[in-house]
Amino acid sequence: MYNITLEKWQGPMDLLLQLIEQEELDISEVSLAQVCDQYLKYLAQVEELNPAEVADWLVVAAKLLLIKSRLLLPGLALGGEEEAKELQEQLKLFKAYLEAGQKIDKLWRQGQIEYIREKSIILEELKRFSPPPSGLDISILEQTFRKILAILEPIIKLPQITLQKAISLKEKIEHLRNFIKDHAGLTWQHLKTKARDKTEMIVSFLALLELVKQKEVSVEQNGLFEEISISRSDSIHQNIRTLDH
Amino acid sequence: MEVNNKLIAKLEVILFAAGKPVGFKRLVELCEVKSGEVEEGLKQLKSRYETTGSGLVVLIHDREAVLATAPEQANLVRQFLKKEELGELTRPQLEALSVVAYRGPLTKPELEQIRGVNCALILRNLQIRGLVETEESSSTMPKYKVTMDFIRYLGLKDIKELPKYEELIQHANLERILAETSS
Amino acid sequence: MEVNNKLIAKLEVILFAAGKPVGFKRLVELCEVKSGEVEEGLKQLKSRYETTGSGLVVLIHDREAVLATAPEQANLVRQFLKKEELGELTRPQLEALSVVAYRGPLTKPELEQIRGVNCALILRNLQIRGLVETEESSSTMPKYKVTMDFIRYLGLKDIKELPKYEELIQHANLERILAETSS
Repeated sequence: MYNITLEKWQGPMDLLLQLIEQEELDISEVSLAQVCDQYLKYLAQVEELNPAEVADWLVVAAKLLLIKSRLLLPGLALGGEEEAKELQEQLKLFKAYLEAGQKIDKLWRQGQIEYIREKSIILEELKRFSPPPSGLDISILEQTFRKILAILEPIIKLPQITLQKAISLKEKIEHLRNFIKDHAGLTWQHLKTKARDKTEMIVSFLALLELVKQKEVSVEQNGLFEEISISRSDSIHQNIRTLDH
Repeated sequence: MEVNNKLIAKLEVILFAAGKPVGFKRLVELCEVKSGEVEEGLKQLKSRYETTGSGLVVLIHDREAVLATAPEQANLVRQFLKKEELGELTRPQLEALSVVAYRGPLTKPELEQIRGVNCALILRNLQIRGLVETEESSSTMPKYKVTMDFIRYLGLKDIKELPKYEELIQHANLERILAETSS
Repeated sequence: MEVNNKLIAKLEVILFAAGKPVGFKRLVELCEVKSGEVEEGLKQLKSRYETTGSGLVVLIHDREAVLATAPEQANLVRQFLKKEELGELTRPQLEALSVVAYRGPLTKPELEQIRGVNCALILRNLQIRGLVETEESSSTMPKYKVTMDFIRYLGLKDIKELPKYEELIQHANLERILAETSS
């Protein structure tokens, strides 16, 4: 276990890259699957530390889970090839820019600034009060200032907006949990088709795994590539397989 | 006298950054050389500008030196300043001016926090035009406000006569965004 | 291209008088020549400053030119103008800055796609520090790019001097072409 605190990580990509590098792995689908659990462990702490960014972290978590599950349980037919490829590409690109950023920092610290003259040179004859040639009046100033005040609105609300996004993702998970619990005898196929988009499908899967882990539901699959059925743990106790490991 | 090129470059840099006459004494201090070397260096800098056909000249007078534009270029400079510095206000300039008018006196970081962009060159321009000036203040950070000339130009006696002045400067958004500068 | 010395002198005079970046467009207007001639003239002015061992440099970025002090003179200018050193860049700022430098102009969602996190506040801070600006464009989504100040603070003469510039920019171009052909 690495003794690292989360304040150090500037975002999910940063953490992911560090986890892979600490394992001395290359960026690949297999290595992404391998660091999935560690990533989730950190995610649990991130929620406490910086709620504003939870959404960003969750999206990556969902992708990692999908990648891991895909490798462990090919029979699920989850899809996810695209996500795996995308995440690898994103990570490689991120790494390249991270390294470039370190070099920029080095240049910055050298302090070899190319200075411009601070004050303008103005001819004596032009040193006089010079309003814009086409004029300016108080109503223009008022309108302009009002517009500026209005532009500030979304900036002030920014932290709250991200928070809202995060909460809605968490709510979605909660909602799905309840849905799964209430509909014992569901199949994964059913859940999958209910999802409106890929993200929602990933989130469904995330919720499902969470429930399995907490032993609130069980999943059953009679054979490789066959339908997976989901049921409440209190109704069926046979043939439990957790998808967690 | 043998003067090394490094000294000439240093003199050039100081004169450029100053934008106004600099005394020999100051040049001696900054370049850490003898007074004679500064004089010789300036002479060589002057002749370099003359021989390369530059539009700039080094003027030496009364133990002071200045880097300036050649007299025959005065018209070009005038034209440039009129267009670039004294022409119509750009959108960002107008926006900064309206903030200084309503919310001034305020510091550059406060203005930038409200505008969300760097305002160094904008403030420089508004000052050249005589629309904005800095306020004498005891704190280290200068505060910007509109000039009396501009207030009169708007037909006002006091900047507080701007439309909806009280209402707009008490806008909650302003306070909240400025609270972030101080934090 | 044959460019006469008079044009070079004019360009030098304007850049000197401006003391800030001047757009090619304005230079074309004031010198009454074609855009290609301005570009060639600037190139020659730039190389003249380099070969005469001057303490000044001509920087060109994003169709703007500025006359500034050479990077190796930074300490002297700081001493003379009593300038403070720049504050540090945080890690997230560096990350975002490098993406914008190599890949800009790009939109906020494009930046977020690479960094994996929301970048609204970071972009705002970088704009306030004057390192990033938005490109004037008719489209609704603003595009971000690095500024001349960014070039100056790093002591570069051209953005192409950034480490691994060609390699990283080629990568970005390739992706762009792929994205365009597939859509």
